Amino acid sequence: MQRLRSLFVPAVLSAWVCCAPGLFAQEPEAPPSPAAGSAEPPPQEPQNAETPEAPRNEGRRRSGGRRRAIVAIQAGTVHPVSGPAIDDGVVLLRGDRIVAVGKQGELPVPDNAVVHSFPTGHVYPGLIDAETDAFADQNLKNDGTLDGGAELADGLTWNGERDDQLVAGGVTTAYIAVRSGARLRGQGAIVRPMKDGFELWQGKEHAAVELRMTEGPGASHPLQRAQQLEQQGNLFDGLDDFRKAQEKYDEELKKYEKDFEAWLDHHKKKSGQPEKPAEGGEAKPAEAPPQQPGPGGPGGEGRRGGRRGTGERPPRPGGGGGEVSQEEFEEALATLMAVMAEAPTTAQDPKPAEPKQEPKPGEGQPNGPAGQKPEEKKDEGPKRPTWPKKPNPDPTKDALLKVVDGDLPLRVEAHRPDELRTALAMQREHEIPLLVLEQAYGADSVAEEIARQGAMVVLTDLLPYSIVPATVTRHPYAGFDPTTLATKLQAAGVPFAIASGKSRLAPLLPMMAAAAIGRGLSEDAALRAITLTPAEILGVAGDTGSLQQGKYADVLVTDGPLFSTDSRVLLVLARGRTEFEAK
Amino acid sequence: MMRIPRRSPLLPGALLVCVLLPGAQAAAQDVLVQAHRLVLAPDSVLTDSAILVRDGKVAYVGADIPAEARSAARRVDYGDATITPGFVVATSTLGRDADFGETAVAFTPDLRAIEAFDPWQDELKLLPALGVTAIGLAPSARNVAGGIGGLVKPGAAQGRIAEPEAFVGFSLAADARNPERMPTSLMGAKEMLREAFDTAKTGVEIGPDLAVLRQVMAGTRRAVVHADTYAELNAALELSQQFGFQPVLVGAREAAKVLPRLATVGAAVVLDTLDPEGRLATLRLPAQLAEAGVPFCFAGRSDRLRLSAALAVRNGLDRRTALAALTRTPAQLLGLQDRVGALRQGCAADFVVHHGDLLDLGARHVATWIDGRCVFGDEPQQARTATPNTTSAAGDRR
Amino acid sequence: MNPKLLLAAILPMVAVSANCQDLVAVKAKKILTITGPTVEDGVVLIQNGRITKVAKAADVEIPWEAKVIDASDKVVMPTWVLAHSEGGMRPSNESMQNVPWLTVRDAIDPASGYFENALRNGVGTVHVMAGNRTLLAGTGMVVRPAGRTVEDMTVAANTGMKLSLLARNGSRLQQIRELRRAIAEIREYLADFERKKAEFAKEQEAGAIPKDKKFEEEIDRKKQAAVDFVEKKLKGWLYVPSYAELDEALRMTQELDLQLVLGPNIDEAKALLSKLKSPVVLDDTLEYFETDEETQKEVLHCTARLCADAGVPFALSLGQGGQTSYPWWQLGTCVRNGIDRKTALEALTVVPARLLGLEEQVGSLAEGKLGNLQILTGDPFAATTWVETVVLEGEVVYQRKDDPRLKYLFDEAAKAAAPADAPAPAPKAPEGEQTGGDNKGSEGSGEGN
Amino acid sequence: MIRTPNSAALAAAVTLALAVAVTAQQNAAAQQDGRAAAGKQTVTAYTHARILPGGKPAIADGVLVVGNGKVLAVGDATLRIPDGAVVVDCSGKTITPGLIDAAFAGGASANDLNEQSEEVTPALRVLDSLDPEAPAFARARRDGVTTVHVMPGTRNVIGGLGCVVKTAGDPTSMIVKQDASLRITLGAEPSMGNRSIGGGPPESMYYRRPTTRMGVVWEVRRAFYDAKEALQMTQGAPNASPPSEGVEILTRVLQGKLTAVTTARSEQDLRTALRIADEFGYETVIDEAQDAYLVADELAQKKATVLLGAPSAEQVGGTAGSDGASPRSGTVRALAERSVRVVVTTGTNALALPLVREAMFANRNGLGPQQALDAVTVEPARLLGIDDRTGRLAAGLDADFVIWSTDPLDPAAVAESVHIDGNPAFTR
Repeated sequence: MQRLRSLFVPAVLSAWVCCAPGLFAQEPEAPPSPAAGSAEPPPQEPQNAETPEAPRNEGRRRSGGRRRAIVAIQAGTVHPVSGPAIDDGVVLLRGDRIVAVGKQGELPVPDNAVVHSFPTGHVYPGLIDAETDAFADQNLKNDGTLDGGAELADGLTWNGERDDQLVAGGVTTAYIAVRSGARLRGQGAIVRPMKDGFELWQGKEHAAVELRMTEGPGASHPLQRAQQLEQQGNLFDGLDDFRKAQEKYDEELKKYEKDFEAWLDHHKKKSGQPEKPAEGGEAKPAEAPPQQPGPGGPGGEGRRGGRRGTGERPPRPGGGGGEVSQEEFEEALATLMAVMAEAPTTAQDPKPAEPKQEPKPGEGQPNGPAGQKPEEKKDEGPKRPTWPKKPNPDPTKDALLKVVDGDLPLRVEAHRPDELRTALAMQREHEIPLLVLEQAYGADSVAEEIARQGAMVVLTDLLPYSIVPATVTRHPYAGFDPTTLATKLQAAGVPFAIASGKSRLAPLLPMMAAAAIGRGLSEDAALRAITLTPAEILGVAGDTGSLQQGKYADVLVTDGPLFSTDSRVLLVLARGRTEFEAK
Repeated sequence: MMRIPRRSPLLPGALLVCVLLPGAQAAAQDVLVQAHRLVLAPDSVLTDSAILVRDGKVAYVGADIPAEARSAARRVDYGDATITPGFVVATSTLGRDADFGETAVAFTPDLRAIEAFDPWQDELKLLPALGVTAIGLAPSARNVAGGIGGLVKPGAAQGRIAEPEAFVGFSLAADARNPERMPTSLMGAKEMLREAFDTAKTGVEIGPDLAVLRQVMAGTRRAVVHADTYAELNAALELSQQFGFQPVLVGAREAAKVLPRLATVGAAVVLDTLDPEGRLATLRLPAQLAEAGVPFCFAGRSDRLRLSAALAVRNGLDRRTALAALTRTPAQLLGLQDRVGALRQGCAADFVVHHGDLLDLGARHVATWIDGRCVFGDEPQQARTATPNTTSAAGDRR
Repeated sequence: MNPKLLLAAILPMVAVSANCQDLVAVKAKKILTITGPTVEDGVVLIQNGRITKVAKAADVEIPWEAKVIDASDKVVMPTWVLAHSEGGMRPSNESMQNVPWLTVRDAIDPASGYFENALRNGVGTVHVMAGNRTLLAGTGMVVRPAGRTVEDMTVAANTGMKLSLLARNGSRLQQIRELRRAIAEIREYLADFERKKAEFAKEQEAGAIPKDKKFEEEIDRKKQAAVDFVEKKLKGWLYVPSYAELDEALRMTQELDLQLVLGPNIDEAKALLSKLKSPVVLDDTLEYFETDEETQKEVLHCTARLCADAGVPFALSLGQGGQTSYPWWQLGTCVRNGIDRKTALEALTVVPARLLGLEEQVGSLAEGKLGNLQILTGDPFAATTWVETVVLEGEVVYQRKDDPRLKYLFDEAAKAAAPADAPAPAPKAPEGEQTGGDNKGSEGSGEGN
Repeated sequence: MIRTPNSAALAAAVTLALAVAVTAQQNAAAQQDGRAAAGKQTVTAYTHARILPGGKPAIADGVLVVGNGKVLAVGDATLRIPDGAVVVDCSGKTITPGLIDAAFAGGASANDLNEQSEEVTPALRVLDSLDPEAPAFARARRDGVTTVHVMPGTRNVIGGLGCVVKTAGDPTSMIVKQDASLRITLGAEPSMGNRSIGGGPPESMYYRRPTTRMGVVWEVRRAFYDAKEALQMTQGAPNASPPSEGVEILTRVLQGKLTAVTTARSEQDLRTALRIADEFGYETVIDEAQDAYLVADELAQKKATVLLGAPSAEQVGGTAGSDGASPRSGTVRALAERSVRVVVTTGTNALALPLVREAMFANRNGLGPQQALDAVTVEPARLLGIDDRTGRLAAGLDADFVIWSTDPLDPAAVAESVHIDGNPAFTR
């Protein structure tokens, strides 16, 4: 459907991908800027950095990063990803943000800076694992009862199996999903792995809806598969009705309120009571309780009021940052302005991509005993209004509405070309703005189509022969090779990320990218596929994914090129905190 | 950049095309193979050099090549690529365990594995694409004494037997214990072998089966023993000490528990190819073995040989030993180091060509040669001075 | 009985006349009062079921009419208090998941071997709750393990709503969601009820409804207990099977009046434990091994120790069979994991009493409290100590010399061995043993989550 | 009395050790580091401990002197501590010999404990299946067990040879006794898995005897009959060819050179075990013996030793539960009253607790404290014929000992450190 090409979808997509406050929105287009930009202004940095900070101190105490000294990481080569590699480069950090990136000697380092020097080392942005099952315990992985409303963020634990390996391998951001057998298998979460735990990325606890759209490698007839896949399309059936029912309910509630007032007024008049305008306000409790349940009580099922304060959805502050990062961003920006002579002036408005229809806060409540009939009045005049019946709650539909509205990406696991085509057809038909294809082994033949529709791909199983052993030739997947797929997607212009898929493979993320290099991908593209592209796919490129001013201080330092087998990780900083340091 | 393979290297069709064309014309002629980096053996590397291949063997290396032979030979120049000896798999049943283990009886040391060898087998055809140029064809681990293994090689169209009898295979591993026949337990398996060796040692009249055991005790035949857990390894080591042979232990999952003993007994280890999802202890085992001075190589999933070596390197193994574990060490363990596993004079001209160090997965696999013929990948048609085709220079911006 | 009656202590209604049965004097070599100092060579006086005096023998004149229990070579201490138990019912779980209207009162079997065993171990107060395998399982009650009818046994009824996060089909997320949903449903019901009430008042004011009419609708009987629970009038007892559910449990405690009952396997949530403010009840499995995935080495964890390290007070539970059914074993487990004796003793006495709101009644020996005490042959921490006598509210309810189970286990064994010609086969499957097996089974499957 | 090693070397070692070892733990670490070199020469004195030496009354304020992997001296506070010895103050602690589990079920994978292709496999050695790093050994060490007797499984009528090993150490040096016992199993277990006609393919090797208790006994009887015959033949004709290894092992039992351990749980099996032993004139140790209270007099009369499995349990768990035994808490007392030698073990009962707790329960159920402790130290050592190496704290024996936080029969007791051959095998 051509409507897809209409305004809405591309707008959401580009907003999501760039997702960050205006300053960084053009970043993909202007890669060379950081090096150049940071190279010239710094002379004034030290003195400027001192003065403007002072007045801000009071208001920002809790965000922590205040009087922290600048940390400078000097290394033989700095790979900012957003621009060309810088020989003898330096990265300046303060608190949890990057202050500047440039060449040693050109970018002045303040005297009081803490300097980490790696004369032969390589500096990269923290890696991003666009799909892993880390922090999800076995229980969750085998849970076939998941549905679209299941929030995986609730089920994450630090089970210590290999979870400490993520950050030790340089992964500072990871998207968690589980490959359970369920069709809609919950909402994945973005986490920040740490050496002894993890934290949920605020505002990204529910980062995507996971859909399994494949029957796996079982030998099945293509027609049979087509039929099955067709049925998958019914996922969105009734979504409009659901939305309408919700809207109708809201209207009915308002009407009830009005009618009830009228009903009271009628009787007051009849009984000669003066009409009290204040009554209108009093009517509120009648309507309020079911929508905003008592103090501290969460609203609809599936919503945890207690956790995020209210049962209502928090306003979306520009996708990437979430509320906290918003504030921190301001701070980083301020720092930046202090450091840079030419301060970026763009205000950091929350991203404009407001969904068309915000689901009402009261939705998703279970079916209350709404049908209680108020006693009949045989009086003429207005009739006693009836309490409207609440539509059945459906957490899955709630989630899918967000998908259709572009609030959440839909991540579809589809393997074979026919499955992928069905997924793409679904995107067209239901105008899904954000579609991410997982494990798209057969994407080779549909790469153009993927590119045309603006879908994105997360590649896993890149180590040689990890889907099917080379010796098994009769397997339906024997012809699929994700290692070469990367090159083809690159050629077709499809944004793709390389992901581990499993926490036990997390330390091998660079090796996976290297395997793609061995099959023809360029090193730059491979590096981007484990840093900036996944950040874009996850909608966090405003905060991480490259070494740029204002982004999180997520830094990986290795003793050799990242793709060399025996390179060791020397240092990992995540938001400025040392998470790993080689002894 | 220009030479990205036009077809998937895995397609058998491509394989045949590549193989048959040069194969036909090169049969009689010497071939001079040049490359920027020529790894003859892990510790012997030539730069901007060549080897002369004659009758499927390495006839001369580097400066030893006589001038007239050099000029007469057909030239194949791989530019700035690296040539490395082909991979040798120490033990394998080529995916057909059932064909290489008698089920009814557990003690069959006089069977010959090569009798079940099918030179047209599919798996054999895939091996060149994986860099494998020689395989120790072994009886399966399902029998306590499985039989005699030999050396086979993949070829242009069909495989061939290179050495019919090289070693004898035993097994104390869980596979050898079958609840439906004797032995069902490790105690029983060890007792079975102990008794057999004892009879072979002291018995007056012995059959052909025990004669094989005698060869093992005499040191004329290598004993390859499947053993994974401590108890199995312990049993194998005890037997080898009692009857005086140096075992090659296959599997050896818990080799870390018997490290010092392995060195004292002079045992070697054939590790299962590494699973990237495996336990860290397993991934670190190669480095531990190297440190203890125990020779080891990889066998198992042949499509993971290169990955296993790379994983071992990532987990602390030095690159030299890792390369040896793919090439020289397995040849030595089978007693065939003069035939395969290195590019020395007289060795088979089995080698692989990569752009870069094959232990970096970023290095592209260009070609595999077996017995002096290119059986996989590209053979440059004429000598070229240099190829700008390095991975780092390859651009991606379109 | 009024179901809303909370913690109504039902004391045995004894005859008014002061006959000698009302006055009991227990002479002891040592009295462990728990809250007060230990009294050597002391006397406990109990009148009408209440303790009137705990003092040194020299300072007390025992009234002539008092019935004297002479334990002057033994140790006297309060009976144990169990804050959470699934015992005394068979089975303890309803097959439906959401049954908040049920009460254990209808399921308790006074003749159950569980109560017999409780007395044998010196337990005087048991909070019986539905099992851990039901989402919203209904209300519990506090009983004393002696009596012929449930009424006889009742100490306090309607003591709290049992909730459990133990995943049924292996799906933790699902269980968490179902519980949230169940609670949200109750809230919604309540809100709807309140709305109707408010509207009624307004309509009355406006004259739509006659002034003399009363709001007649009542809260659904089946929902009453659940409504009390969400209105925080009734405490919830939430079973948290492992570390993975603790996060959610903590979230719930912020909005509800919840008492957490922690299962084993909580070591992963060490950091979260310290966020707990109120005391927790620990499952009877206090120690467990965990194998490190990478090294395959086993590490021993002790839940009591983890709580103590996190500064969380705890109450102990007793198992229904095996070694954890012995109080001395549980106490010993605490001590060998580095918890001091006082804390351990309190975890089976005053802490659970406080959690049950019965700190003025049970858990220690002091004037005014119920005359619940046990006479031990020695130190309560020693394996060789036996409960000689149990006195509940001044009445002797257990004596070791009359215990049929101990006779079966000890004396009959000795007897059977004596005459070679005696063919009488020992009873192979006595009732008590069957109970033990049964309990073991349910306990095992409970842990097998 | 105290064997003093080369005093110069000692002095040197001691100065070195003293520099490092300030507390017990540091000392332990030092010993571990220098296990090969310096550890051999270090003499350590553990003072002010309550010492339960085994077989003797407790020493209230005792001293244990250990060196070179052996116990050098045990005595009260008056014992002279050798010059230069490292002194470890153990006030408030209790020291006992390392415990010995005479029927230890762990240490090998369950499938490898029995060779199921035959019912009578006397020549098989369970030692071949042991994994010294099995978690079961680590647990045993943690609970103060320093020596275990491992036997083949109970699925064969005659399972094979048991061995005695220490729970830590170099895999070869940890072996105390290679062929310590021959296990015979009565009851229902050996029949399990064997099929009667119609129960599987007739060519299966499991189509065989025994499928009943009678059949089990018949297998035992036949095996010993063959052995007896072989014995008579070799005695008659010294030049006859030696019997097969299996038969030879059985003849060793008949000659009293090898201990037979008969696993029998229920009363009928207990009586059968005694009867068969009588019939062929060998002595047997009774293992498990849950129903021993029913045959206590006979056991006393035969002077049989009983390996009592898991006295804490009030029922039998696992596959053995179907044997029909009915364990009673009074059993230990019934046996002790008749002076039957009782060795407390963990055995095959799946409900067994750590050995020290089993001893505690034996004590609770009527065995005196010293008797209860002897039942897991002195008695098993004597039974297994290793009392010249371990089981007591006496000069010249292996330095296998446990430092407990309090009396080991207290439920609160933990092993603070466990030493095997003088080396710390476990430290809390």
